[in-house]
Amino acid sequence: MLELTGITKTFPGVNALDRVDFEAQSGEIHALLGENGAGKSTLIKVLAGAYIPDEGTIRYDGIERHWASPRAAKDAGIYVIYQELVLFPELSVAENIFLGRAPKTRFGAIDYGKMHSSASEVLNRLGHNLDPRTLVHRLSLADQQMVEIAKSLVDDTKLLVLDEPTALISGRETELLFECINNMRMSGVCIIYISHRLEEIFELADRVTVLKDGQKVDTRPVSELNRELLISLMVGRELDDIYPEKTLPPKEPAPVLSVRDLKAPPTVKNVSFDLHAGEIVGMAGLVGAGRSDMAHAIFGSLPRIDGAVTLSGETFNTPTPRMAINRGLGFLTEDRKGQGLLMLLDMASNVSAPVLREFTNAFGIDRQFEIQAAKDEIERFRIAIPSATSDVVHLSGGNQQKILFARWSRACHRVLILDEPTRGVDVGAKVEIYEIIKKLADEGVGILVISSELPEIIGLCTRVLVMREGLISGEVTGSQISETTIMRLATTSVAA
Amino acid sequence: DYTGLPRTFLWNPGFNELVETSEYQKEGPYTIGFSNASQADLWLVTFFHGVQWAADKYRGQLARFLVTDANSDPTKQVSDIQDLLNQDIDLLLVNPATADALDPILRRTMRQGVPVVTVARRVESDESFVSFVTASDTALARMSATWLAETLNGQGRIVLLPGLAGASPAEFRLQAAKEVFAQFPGIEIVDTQYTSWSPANGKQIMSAIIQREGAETIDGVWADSGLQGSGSVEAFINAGVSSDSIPPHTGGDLNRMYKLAHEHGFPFCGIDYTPSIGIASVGLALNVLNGAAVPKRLDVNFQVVISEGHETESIKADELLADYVALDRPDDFIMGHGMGATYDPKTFSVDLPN
Amino acid sequence: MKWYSKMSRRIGNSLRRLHLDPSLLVVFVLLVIVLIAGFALSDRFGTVRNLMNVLEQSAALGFVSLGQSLVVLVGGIDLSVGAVVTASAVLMAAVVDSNPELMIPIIIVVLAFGTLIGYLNGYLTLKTGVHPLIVTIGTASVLNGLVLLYTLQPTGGVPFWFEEFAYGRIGPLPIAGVIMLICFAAVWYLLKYTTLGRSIYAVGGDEEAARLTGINSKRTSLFAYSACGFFVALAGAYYVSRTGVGDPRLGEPITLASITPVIVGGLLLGGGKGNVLGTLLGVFLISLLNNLLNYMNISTFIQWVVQGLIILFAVSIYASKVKKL
Amino acid sequence: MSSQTIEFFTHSYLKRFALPLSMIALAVLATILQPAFLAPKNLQDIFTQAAPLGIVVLGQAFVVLVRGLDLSVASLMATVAVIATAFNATSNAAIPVIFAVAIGFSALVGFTNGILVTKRNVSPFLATLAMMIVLQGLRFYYTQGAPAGSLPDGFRFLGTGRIGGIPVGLIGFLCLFTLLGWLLHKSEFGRKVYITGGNPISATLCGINSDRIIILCYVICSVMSGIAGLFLVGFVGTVDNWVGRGYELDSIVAVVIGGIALSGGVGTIWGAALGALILVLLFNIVIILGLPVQAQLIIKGVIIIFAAAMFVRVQKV
Ligand SMILES: Nc1ncnc2c1ncn2[C@@H]1O[C@H](COP(=O)(O)OP(=O)(O)OP(=O)(O)O)[C@@H](O)[C@H]1O
Ligand SMILES: Nc1ncnc2c1ncn2[C@@H]1O[C@H](COP(=O)(O)OP(=O)(O)OP(=O)(O)O)[C@@H](O)[C@H]1O
Ligand SMILES: [Mg+2]
Ligand SMILES: [Mg+2]
Repeated sequence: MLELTGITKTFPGVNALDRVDFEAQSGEIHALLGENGAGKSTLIKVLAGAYIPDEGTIRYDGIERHWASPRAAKDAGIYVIYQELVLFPELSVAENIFLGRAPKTRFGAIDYGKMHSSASEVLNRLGHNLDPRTLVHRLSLADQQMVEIAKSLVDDTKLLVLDEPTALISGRETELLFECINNMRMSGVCIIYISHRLEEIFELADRVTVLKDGQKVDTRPVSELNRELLISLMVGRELDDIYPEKTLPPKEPAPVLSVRDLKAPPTVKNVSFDLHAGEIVGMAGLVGAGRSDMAHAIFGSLPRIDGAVTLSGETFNTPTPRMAINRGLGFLTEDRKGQGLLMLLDMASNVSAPVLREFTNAFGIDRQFEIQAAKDEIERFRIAIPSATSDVVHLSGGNQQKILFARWSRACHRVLILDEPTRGVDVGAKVEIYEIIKKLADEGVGILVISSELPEIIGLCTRVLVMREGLISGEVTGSQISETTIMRLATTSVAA
Repeated sequence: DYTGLPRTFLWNPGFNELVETSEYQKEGPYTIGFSNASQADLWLVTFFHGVQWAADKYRGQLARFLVTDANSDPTKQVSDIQDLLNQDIDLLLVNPATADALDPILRRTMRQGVPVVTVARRVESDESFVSFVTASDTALARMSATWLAETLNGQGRIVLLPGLAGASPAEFRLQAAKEVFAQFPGIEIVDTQYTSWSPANGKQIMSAIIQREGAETIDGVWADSGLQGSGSVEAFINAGVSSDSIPPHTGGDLNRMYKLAHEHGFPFCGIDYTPSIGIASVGLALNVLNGAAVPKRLDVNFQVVISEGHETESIKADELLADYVALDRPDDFIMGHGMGATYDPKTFSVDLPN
Repeated sequence: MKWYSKMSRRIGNSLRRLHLDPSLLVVFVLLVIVLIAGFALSDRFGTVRNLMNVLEQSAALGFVSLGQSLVVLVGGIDLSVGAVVTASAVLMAAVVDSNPELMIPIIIVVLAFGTLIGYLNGYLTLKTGVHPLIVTIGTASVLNGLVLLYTLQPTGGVPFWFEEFAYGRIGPLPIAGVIMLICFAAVWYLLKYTTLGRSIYAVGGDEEAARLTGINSKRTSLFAYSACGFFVALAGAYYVSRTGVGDPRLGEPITLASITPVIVGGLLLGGGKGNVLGTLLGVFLISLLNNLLNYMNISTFIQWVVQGLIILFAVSIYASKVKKL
Repeated sequence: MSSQTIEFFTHSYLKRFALPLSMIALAVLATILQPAFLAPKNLQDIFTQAAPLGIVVLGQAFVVLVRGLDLSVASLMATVAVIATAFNATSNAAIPVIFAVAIGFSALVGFTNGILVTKRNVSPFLATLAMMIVLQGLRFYYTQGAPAGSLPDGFRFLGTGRIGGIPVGLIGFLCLFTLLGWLLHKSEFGRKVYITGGNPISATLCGINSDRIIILCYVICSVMSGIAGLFLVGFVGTVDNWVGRGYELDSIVAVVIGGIALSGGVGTIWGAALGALILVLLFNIVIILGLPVQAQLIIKGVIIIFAAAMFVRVQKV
């Protein structure tokens, strides 16, 4: 079906793919694995005609192909769901799904009626009810991801590529997606599946190809693999324990952060909870439960209509990010690129951004001091970066995330809210990030981990809050923390 | 103001027919629409004030005096005229933004039976207007160029500083001046640069030319107005040229030019393109409506101002510089406005019926 | 300030439920206000004759703003429109003057010329990666230079019958105004009901995403720039028929003026959002305002102030994006 | 490692020296074509003329860095010039007062621009375009189209004077350049400008009041325009209602040629200043070569596209 041989692709300064061979067959689900920056997405883009390889050949359907554009590959039946969403926020759901291939009336005009009904139908197949007229920018990320997936179901697809489709969705949506994928496999579609969630690989895939540093490590049937083996293939070493040991901090009477009756409609309806110094508290919930918005509301970056946030005994009703930062509350958002890193600035400036004042003397910013501080952080978090004055754009996701940890742990010593701290981060970096979280908690920082990966929450937290439709639907602690207890709170409605 | 014989009329080789206007005769009071081109520079402002001043003078005959301003945009002016016509004007007085662009709409206006009087610029075809009120660009430029050539005794290297590229007065004047200089084989035109009638441009351009040629090698500067002429004089002063070495200059209109010439004493000939044509045009327009015969082209006279001792064989002063310069008026005062000694553009205001 | 924000947000929310762009409503309401003011202030404003005049007068701005809208929709901007209007007008008048029989072919040539310049703008933008603002300032400068090299004064002429394009009427309807409305309708249809039209939104929204979706984003952008050139040249032809000559300084004022109706009408500089219906309303708003101010016989200077303030009011009453963060 | 070395050279050195090099190339070209170019007098002239544009460009740079654009600069320059002459002052003692009023007014204009752009979400293009028209109307209304009044002699010194052979305008420009250079590249505020321009959302989440930063950038731009207006009126000697006309687009072109991206967050004050110098040099060269106005326009257009394209290339290396 598909055969790539000797694919090489270099970007200025990066050898993203180095003579990679890859092959996939009809009716199989072939997983593509590798750490961040291993070259998975690049390989996908090459086979889909989005990048032209420097060397190597693509054989598809028995013919050697030289795609001139993504269009050519698409016409040949290759459909790719890219890692970064390929959606147009100002167009409606239906228009996004049918862009470039909309049903036409007899007169050659786009038939909106037909388009909307087909869109609804496709979304229904994914178990998703969305008004096809809604503009996409009004959707949550998860809904957007579902639209992205729906796009692939419309065409007569022979080869479907999914690059981390579940990074943004959870629970039921994932199940429905898997069902769809399995159906497609049955009907003979070749599926290439990329994910950092190893459980999914074992659940879905027939074969696995592992990439590392732009080179192919191996291709094996899943049946020959287990978790440990897979991880060692990916990172090149054994990882015995992913999660650090849980310890309960000495219970202090006064919480360091206390939230009361927080309301920020429409997503956050009423949230109250406490967080103590040194605690790692999880915040679980289905996608769209309102966790991210709640975090923004606490931090002051989203307006709220009611509620009080008390930080170390000081209460404020209309906080701003500046107030929060000054009182030691830091917030690492889920959108690393859009809301976190400063891509045009160097690493040192990224670290110092929230607390510039500290680095300023009578003559302006003390650059020496700033760079020194950044160097300390590089060491402390073992960030793989050439120097403190290097750009952050080309770093891998894990290292970028560590820079944000450096930024926030330096600026804020009381509370850190971490929204999806390991999203799109590879296994190796994940472990390091868990260690960092643990270390910070041990230093007395109260930590709230918002995550859609249940294993992470379960492995990391001593107490878990569950959110559902803008409300806290429950709390589980200690040995009660398990997938079933959490999922029950996340899905069933709370008794009134 | 000049009070002698109507000289440009005398000089004009063509005949100037009188136009019978009885077909436009009406009972007053009248509604006159004035479509102005622009008020973008001082000359235009003074001209506009003249029109209003005259309308005020004749207000007894006027029911309404409607004004629009095209902001130098001929296409907006077409729309303005349509808007005026829609208000049932008896006569259209228009200062066209460009010489040709209003031909179609004015022809249409005339066909609707509304007489058109153009002022400052005419339009191409004769059937598009009843009468045209102006001062002669050609005569102005010929006189100043002749003065400069004779001052230099027909020998020397000169710089021409016309106004705005593409604007018809600037082009007519430039053409007329070149005609004159062509008669003097000893005159070499070193450079011709458009200045947009801006003192700043005049200064920048002349500075660069001085750098290139050397101040002492430039024997004369012909500017069609003192707007850029004053900038040129400044450039010489700035280049360290002493007062008595500043070459002869031409160009009127701007009081600053007269002041500079007066102060530094270089040979100077200033002819104002007099804004008082605006005043004349209102009078003529009322004549049309009263049914009196009017000339097809009314040339308003201008006067020649020359610095003391610099009259030439053919060009004599109507008034000497020392008598003409308005030392008590601001630099940017425009001369030849015809509204009397008390006129001050800052405080000028009339309230016309509309 | 607070009630103002709150009100506009509330209006915005309710409109969104109706799938209507709130900025469109703002122009519409302003338009109605100007009309009412016109009726109240002058008995001649509200006549059919005057309103038809305004329709006729808005044709040029309409053509140019329509072209500008397309470029803005793909995320560009065209500051060469004034120069293209001038160049096509001069070209047309110059050629036709001595060969009036070539009138029809020359119209086609001029429209092709405009399209070509538009294409060139697009090509340079895509090829060099320079911001279109800068590219088109550059091409405008070159075009202006070339035109002035050819003539410094208004030149050429057209046969009288061609004036009918600018001044002619079908019944009470001005031909130029009707052609403009047809052009708007055509572009509106193209944008709404064709794949190319939808692609324009996609490219303007996110060029790389459009490419990955299989849209030929370069060709789409080039189409938008070329179409812009086409409509701008049409405006040039309209001007020739209205003024009878090719004037080398004709187009200058329309460059910046053409942006105003586009943004007032709710298009987003940066692309991907908005509707040419908004642009049309914007064009009407500006034209009616001009007309009304003429009727009120107030100083031009005050007119400028009023125009500037109304533009600001139009675009600021509804803060288009309620910031999430 | 070696490829990295090469990259280092091609990348940062080309980037850093492309502009000065092209400026030197222009100057050499001019000297070959016309030796008078290098005459100290001509250089003095160039710098005297470059000063007002250069000052505007410094301000424009701040606005463009935060993803903005200011089309009202030229209109503001003329308005400030009118305000300056409205005092009708003859004594040099009035200069500080005139400066204070002019700067205060400019700051108010900039503040309004900033508020419109940040708090009302108006596109910078339209907000400043409308501001341009409003200022024009107010100015003409006030002067009735005929600006009159006079300036103290000290102003002529600002525009045309020299201290030790160095034009005062150039000295003024250098002072402002140093001040703004420090502000942009050394101060906390400057860093916030880059953060806001690069990613306004991140900026907000880092506790930076990005609206305030953007407003301040507009204020800086307007104040610089106001100061430039004073220099220009000093240079020309008379006010007219159109002082500085054309500077709105020229200043944006200079900023872009100088390597400040219209998408914000990238570029230096050096680049902006060099961009302004290159433009002025270009005007001077075409004039000194005696080229007609048409050729000036054509050459200017070609160079604008070419220079900007070169910069994009260099940035991509
Ligand atoms: N457009 C680009 N320009 C420069 N470098 C790039 C570009 N795209 C990818 N790279 C680099 O190529 C390498 C491979 O990247 P790629 O996105 O293929 O990794 P990946 O395996 O998909 O990682 P992830 O799991 O984070 O998605 C990385 O080092 C990345 O920084
Ligand atoms: N009732 C609703 N009305 C409108 N939008 C909603 C509603 N419910 C959810 N959303 C959308 O979902 C988002 C809320 O989800 P938020 O990101 O806060 O949840 P989350 O639990 O953190 O999920 P994620 O895992 O996607 O971050 C909002 O940004 C909003 O766009
Ligand atoms: Mg990837
Ligand atoms: Mg979230």
